[in-house]
Amino acid sequence: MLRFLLSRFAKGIVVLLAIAILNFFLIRLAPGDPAVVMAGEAGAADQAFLDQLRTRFGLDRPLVEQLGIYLKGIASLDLGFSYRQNRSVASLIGERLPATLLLTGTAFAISLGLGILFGALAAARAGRPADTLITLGALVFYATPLFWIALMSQIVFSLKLGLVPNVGYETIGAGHTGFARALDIGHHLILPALTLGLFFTALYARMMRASMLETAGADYVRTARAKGVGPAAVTRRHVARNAVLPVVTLAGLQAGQIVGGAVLTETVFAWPGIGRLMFEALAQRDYQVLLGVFFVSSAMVVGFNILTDLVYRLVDPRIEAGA
Amino acid sequence: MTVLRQFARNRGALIGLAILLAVVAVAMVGPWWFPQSPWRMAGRPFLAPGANERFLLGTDALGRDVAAGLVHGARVSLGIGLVSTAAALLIGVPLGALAGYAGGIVDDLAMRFTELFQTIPSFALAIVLVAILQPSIGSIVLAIALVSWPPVTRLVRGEVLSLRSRDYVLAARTLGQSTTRIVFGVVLPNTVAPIIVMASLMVASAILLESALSFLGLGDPNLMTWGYMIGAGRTRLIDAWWISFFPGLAIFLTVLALNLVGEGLSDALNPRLARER
Amino acid sequence: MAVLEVDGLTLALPTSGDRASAIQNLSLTVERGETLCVVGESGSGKSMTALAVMGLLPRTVQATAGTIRLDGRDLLKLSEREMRDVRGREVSMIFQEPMTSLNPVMRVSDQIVEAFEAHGALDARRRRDRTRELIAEVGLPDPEAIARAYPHELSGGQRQRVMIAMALAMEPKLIIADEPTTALDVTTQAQILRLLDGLRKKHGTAVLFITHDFGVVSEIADRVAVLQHGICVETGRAEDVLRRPQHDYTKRLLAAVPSLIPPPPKDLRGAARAFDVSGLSKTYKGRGLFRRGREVKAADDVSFAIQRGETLGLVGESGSGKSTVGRCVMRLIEPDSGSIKVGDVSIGGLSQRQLRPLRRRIQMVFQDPFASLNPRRTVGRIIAEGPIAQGVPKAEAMAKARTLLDLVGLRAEVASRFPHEFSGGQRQRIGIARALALDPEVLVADEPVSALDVSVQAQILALMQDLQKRLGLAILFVTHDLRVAAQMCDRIAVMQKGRIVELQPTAALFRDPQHAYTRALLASVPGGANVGARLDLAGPL
Amino acid sequence: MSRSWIRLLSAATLLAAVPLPALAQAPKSGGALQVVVTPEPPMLMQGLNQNGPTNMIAGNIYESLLRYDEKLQPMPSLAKSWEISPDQTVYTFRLQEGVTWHDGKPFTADDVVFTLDKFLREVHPRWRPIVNGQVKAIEKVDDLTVRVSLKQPFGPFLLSQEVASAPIVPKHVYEGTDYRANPANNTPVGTGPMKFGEWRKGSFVKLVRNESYWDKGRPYLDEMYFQFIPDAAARATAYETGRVDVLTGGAVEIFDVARLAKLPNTCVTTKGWEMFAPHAWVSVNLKNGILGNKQFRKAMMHAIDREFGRDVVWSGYGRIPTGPISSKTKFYSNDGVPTYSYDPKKAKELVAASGYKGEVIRFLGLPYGETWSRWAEAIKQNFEEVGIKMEIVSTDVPGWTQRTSNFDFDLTFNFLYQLGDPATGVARSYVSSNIVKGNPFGNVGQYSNPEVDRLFAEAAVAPAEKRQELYTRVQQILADDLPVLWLLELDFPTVHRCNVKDLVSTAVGINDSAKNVWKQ
Repeated sequence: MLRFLLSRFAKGIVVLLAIAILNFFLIRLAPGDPAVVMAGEAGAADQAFLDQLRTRFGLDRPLVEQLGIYLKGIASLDLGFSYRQNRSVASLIGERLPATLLLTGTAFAISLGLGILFGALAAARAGRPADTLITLGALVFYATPLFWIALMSQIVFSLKLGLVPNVGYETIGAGHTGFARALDIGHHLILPALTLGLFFTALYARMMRASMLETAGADYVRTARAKGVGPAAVTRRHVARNAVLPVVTLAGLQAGQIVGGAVLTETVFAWPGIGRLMFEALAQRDYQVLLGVFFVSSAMVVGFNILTDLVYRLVDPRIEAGA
Repeated sequence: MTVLRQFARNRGALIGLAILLAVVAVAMVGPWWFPQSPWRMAGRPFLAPGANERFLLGTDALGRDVAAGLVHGARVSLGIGLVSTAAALLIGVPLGALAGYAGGIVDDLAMRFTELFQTIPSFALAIVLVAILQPSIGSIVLAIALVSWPPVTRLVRGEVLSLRSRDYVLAARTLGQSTTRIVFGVVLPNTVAPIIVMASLMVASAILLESALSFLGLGDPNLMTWGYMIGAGRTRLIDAWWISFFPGLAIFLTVLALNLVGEGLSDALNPRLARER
Repeated sequence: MAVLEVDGLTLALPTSGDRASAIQNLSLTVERGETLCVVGESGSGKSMTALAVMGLLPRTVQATAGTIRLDGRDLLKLSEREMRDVRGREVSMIFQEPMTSLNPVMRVSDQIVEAFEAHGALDARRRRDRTRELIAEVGLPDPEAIARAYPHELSGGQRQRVMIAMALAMEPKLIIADEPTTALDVTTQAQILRLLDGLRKKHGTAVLFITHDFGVVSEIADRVAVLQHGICVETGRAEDVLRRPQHDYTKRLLAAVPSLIPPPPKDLRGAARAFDVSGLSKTYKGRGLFRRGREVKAADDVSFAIQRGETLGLVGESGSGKSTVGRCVMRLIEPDSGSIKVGDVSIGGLSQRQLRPLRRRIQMVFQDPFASLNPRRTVGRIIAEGPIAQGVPKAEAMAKARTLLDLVGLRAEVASRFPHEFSGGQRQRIGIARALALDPEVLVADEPVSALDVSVQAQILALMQDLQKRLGLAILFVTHDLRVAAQMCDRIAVMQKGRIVELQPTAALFRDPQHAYTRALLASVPGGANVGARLDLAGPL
Repeated sequence: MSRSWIRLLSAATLLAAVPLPALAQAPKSGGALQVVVTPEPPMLMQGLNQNGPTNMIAGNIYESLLRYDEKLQPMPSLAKSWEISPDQTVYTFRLQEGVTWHDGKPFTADDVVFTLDKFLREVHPRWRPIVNGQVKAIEKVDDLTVRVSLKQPFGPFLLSQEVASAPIVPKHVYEGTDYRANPANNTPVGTGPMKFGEWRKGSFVKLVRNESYWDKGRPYLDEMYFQFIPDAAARATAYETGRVDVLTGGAVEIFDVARLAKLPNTCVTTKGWEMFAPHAWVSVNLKNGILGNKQFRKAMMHAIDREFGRDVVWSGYGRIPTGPISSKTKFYSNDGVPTYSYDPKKAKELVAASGYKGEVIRFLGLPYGETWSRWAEAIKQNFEEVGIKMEIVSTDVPGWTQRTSNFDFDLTFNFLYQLGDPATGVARSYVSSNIVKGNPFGNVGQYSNPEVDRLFAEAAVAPAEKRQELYTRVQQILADDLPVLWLLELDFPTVHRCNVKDLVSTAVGINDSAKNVWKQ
């Protein structure tokens, strides 16, 4: 197990290094001189002012050198410095990261949990109304744009029904602390987490259903039935446990999509996470922040992947250490 | 052929096909149906559907005909979906074939490269790419293609990997056929079925992705697309729901149809699953 | 009184199928302590019979007539819930594929315990103990470790033993075994058959044994029922059916089982050496960025030579390396070392590009006729592909393809059809025609008949003999089946763990095996000399 | 007129003690105000950053010497009173007594001198040209008196002491440090009515009441929250669901304002932008082919339906300008200024006469929200109808900034603050000395007319009474030359609950401190 984790982490670090280099060059392709952007923000600019900015932020050095500085920084967990925000990128991300982790983590858990549940339910009732309902529902959410769901749910559940807050992370100025605050945050979390999770719930439900139906035809399922095992136990112990494996694999692959979808969700729901930070940084061409968020979200995906690998190992004994 | 018969037996797939054909038909005849530019400010702003028989689906914030936008948007949305899928296939298929057939270190490198792209949050990458290259139809297609090829590579690689050791491929080798001929003449034609299935789903997700980019204001400003219409109308959802409702419905139906067709194809082409039904 | 009594059973197939019923008017009985073998080729309906008794028929297959009585109770009349109680408790079943019949994510002990649980038998502690006892009873070493293991940690034979332990758990009256040894190596098969037979005697269980192999029948059957296309053509005591078959079909089947007694050797004096392999080695290494895998020596210093017109058999169990050798000499797998010479041309050291024009001299016939033909090409094109690749004009190559179809016993007009329109035997003929299209000197046949039914198998073997005689081919015949080897080969090389442990003329090998492993193999062949006929391989097709 | 203006200025010292505006009701203390600003500002140190959002928040923390009423007349702030020498070159400011910084240190003339002479001279792009070009000396007279001597009379000087243009910063915190790297930038220290409380990134900034504020009895509010909601539609719904009290100008798309205005207890005001007087136009790159042709520019001007732009795109807010100077800004005149009506027919004739051959004109979109996108689309249609081919190029803020400041565009939207006086807010867009790459708010269209250059230069330093004449002449010339296509004097309506009182009481509105604001 330790060897597995070590090898997984080693692999993750290589991937992250490659991503760091890739991102760096990708973003430098952009038109827009950071100094000019910065000056534009200030309202007006002259040459002296621009030069001052360039010297200050090392923007006049060769690109390779900037990359060197960047990578050296990453190695020491220094993600750079945002000249626009006048803060270290690590601290900017640090204060936004918990919100994103909460949102994506919840969405991930909801989608996987509900997806597997609904998928299994549909497969167990294959061809009956419950199946039709779930399958149709999954298809609908699968085919509806995420942002559309976000807007609709804001209007329906927040504006019309007043059930949940429409935007934000917590009630500002309410002065909640401790448990009351957690409850308040949870209340705010419902809509964005569900919105972000719905597409993936649909995806996993469809996958789970298909996987269950396929597994139901497996030889070992016939073996279990030949033993006289009842249908519920067959479904639970033999079909579901095996059918869940490809869903877990898919979930690992989809982790990146969830993190990406967070950009949209966080923007619509004013969720103070790194997805929004990224969008804002992009609009200001704040390279350092952009690179930082990109890097951290990729690291999150690597983390999610390691997590799903771990889950997979727990469910499937066939995976050998290091395999 | 049995595939067609199998497909025809699937009710969902037929419904999907019907919707898809309708959308394609609308996209084809669009310019004759609505010869005027969809950008033309043809009427009073914010006319509700039915309020004026000239504007069946109402008008938007500038008095543009929503129906005209919808019809012209079908062309663009489908076009972007198709072209970007084709572009993704152009990257994914050769790379997957190379990785699967060559194996060894080439496979390793290709798959690490693919994993790299799968690790980067794809929507974020698409945003960055479009923003970097400036929103235009070219950059949008490129961005969608660049974030959607990895699954193709994985699929093709897997198929090729299993086909590579298939006896008829070995047989082709024993006959002295060249590697290129084997890959393109023997291996790849046998991966066409799963690729078609995946492609139909990719067109669907490309349409979704384009609409999400447009929604964030990263669409081509000179092209009327469904995503643009939703984005432009969303601030008026409450009092002028029709502006973004109809394009939303159009996206939903098209994506749904593509999914149904893709599933139907997948079932029809995969006899083992088809028998389960 | 019979434990199982099947009377007038008819199983209807869905209307879209090519025949109306899987089983028609079938009647069988199995007495206590008796083994009834149901024999038939693929499609005979023998597995459907087993599933009908278990009440596990696919939803599309319906019993439309007859009764299945277990101890007098008609199983067809039971509700699903009642039937569930019967399954495992009164009848249990062992399946063909040990690799896939156990749940991969459950421990062995949990899967056996489940059999008790399903019927509410015993308390938790007793279940656990009983599980260990059962594991010991089916002859598995270290029951404690096996109980804790997951299926993938066990070999095929061990898994089949676990399946048997599971089937025995509730001490049922009837055990149904559906081709339980088909997927196993011959030595393992012998052990499992002995185990099953011993347990039957010990517990007095009735056994319904489904098989296609008359060798197996002669080993364990008390009585035999022969099925053809869903109809039982003959039943009777095993001895009677094997020795004095009444029905034509039974006779034909039995005549197609190759004998272990080889035919008289051919005269190959003066024949030129066509194929020469020496010092061939291949080691598989696990590969990965962060791990080092185990090493497996699949071929270890393998040397042999074949003359024109001669067949050399390469015999061994799975994992012995025989297929690796077959593919190495074709250069489909790159050997680590060794020389390969066709005639006097060495093809071992050439690059793949240099090898291409020489490939016409050595061709291959593959095992699975369903997988070896490109489904997207017409058979004419498939056969002509080789000559076209070697530079023959297309029209000429297609004309030759039609001639070859005629040569392998198919009509030339079928050239424009696609592979899926042909039966397994016909496809194998097409595969042979493809190999011959390049006029090779050496033919490597990798288990060319093991996927075929016994009657078809005989025809293909006869075809190969005939072609060899006509064309003077040197054949490397890779097989796991000693019966086939005995009839086909002039000399046999026995492989174990990548090495040739014995290489002898066929007659000598069967008469006087030198190596202990060869002796063990020969002793394991089910039915031994009791069944099998000298195939009339020289006769007309 | 100019003479009376000077008299008014002096009279302001007398008015200083009278609170403005006259109150109908007695203000009530207490409560928290929830305000939406967008986007989230990069920092709150107003001296270093003058983003709109920065100003809206930090305008409560920092103060400047003066404030301005809706007619741009100066009012006391940190300066209790001021005197102007008869030759209009020496300004003497007397400071409020008993003012302390938020960290408890006393505020003195040293802080003012440090700020204007050192700090802002180094970092403030708007103050720097004034202090380097016009100011001779800034001296402390005594602890509560500061004297600024100018090189020559400079009319706009008195308007330059607005809080975003010249916020007074604490000398004891910044002297001798690297201003931009000073850790105190994250916890701004000012003299204003509200103190910095907390900044939860991505969510809100919280300001708390400054208990020891020098203007006794003020502020009335206990707390202010500035919320950051990135999506315009979500900002509107946040108001509708009661999460926020105030939507600052630009926080919701203009076409949402009309809808929100109908909600109960909702007031809308367009006041509070008199100082900035945002003036929107289409910048024209005169160096790019046909765009250098005056006839063609006139064709474009006649082709654009500016009424449609105001009534549909801007929901009826704003006023159609006649020329470079906003009607809210000093020295506005339409006397003898040519006008341009929406006239496609005439536009077509002008297009034909200009020699336009159908080349595609690229229009660089302004990435400031939906309204601007709609406007570009509408103009594209206007052009299409008279046969001008136009293609919209969309971009993000940095892209727009770079392209505009490098003159890499054919047409683009721009809107500039006029800052109360043509010398500071208008001339910069038209004088040839401001054709400098690197500044999107300079003369990016590269218009060059020696006559215009001369008139602007003279007007800036001319005695107050001579200026109107010079500026009227400038407006006549420019309106004929059409270096840019003026579209609209923008209004940024502020939406707020009606029980939030006295929200806008100066010429910079929400950008100024909320010291007078109270909740009913």
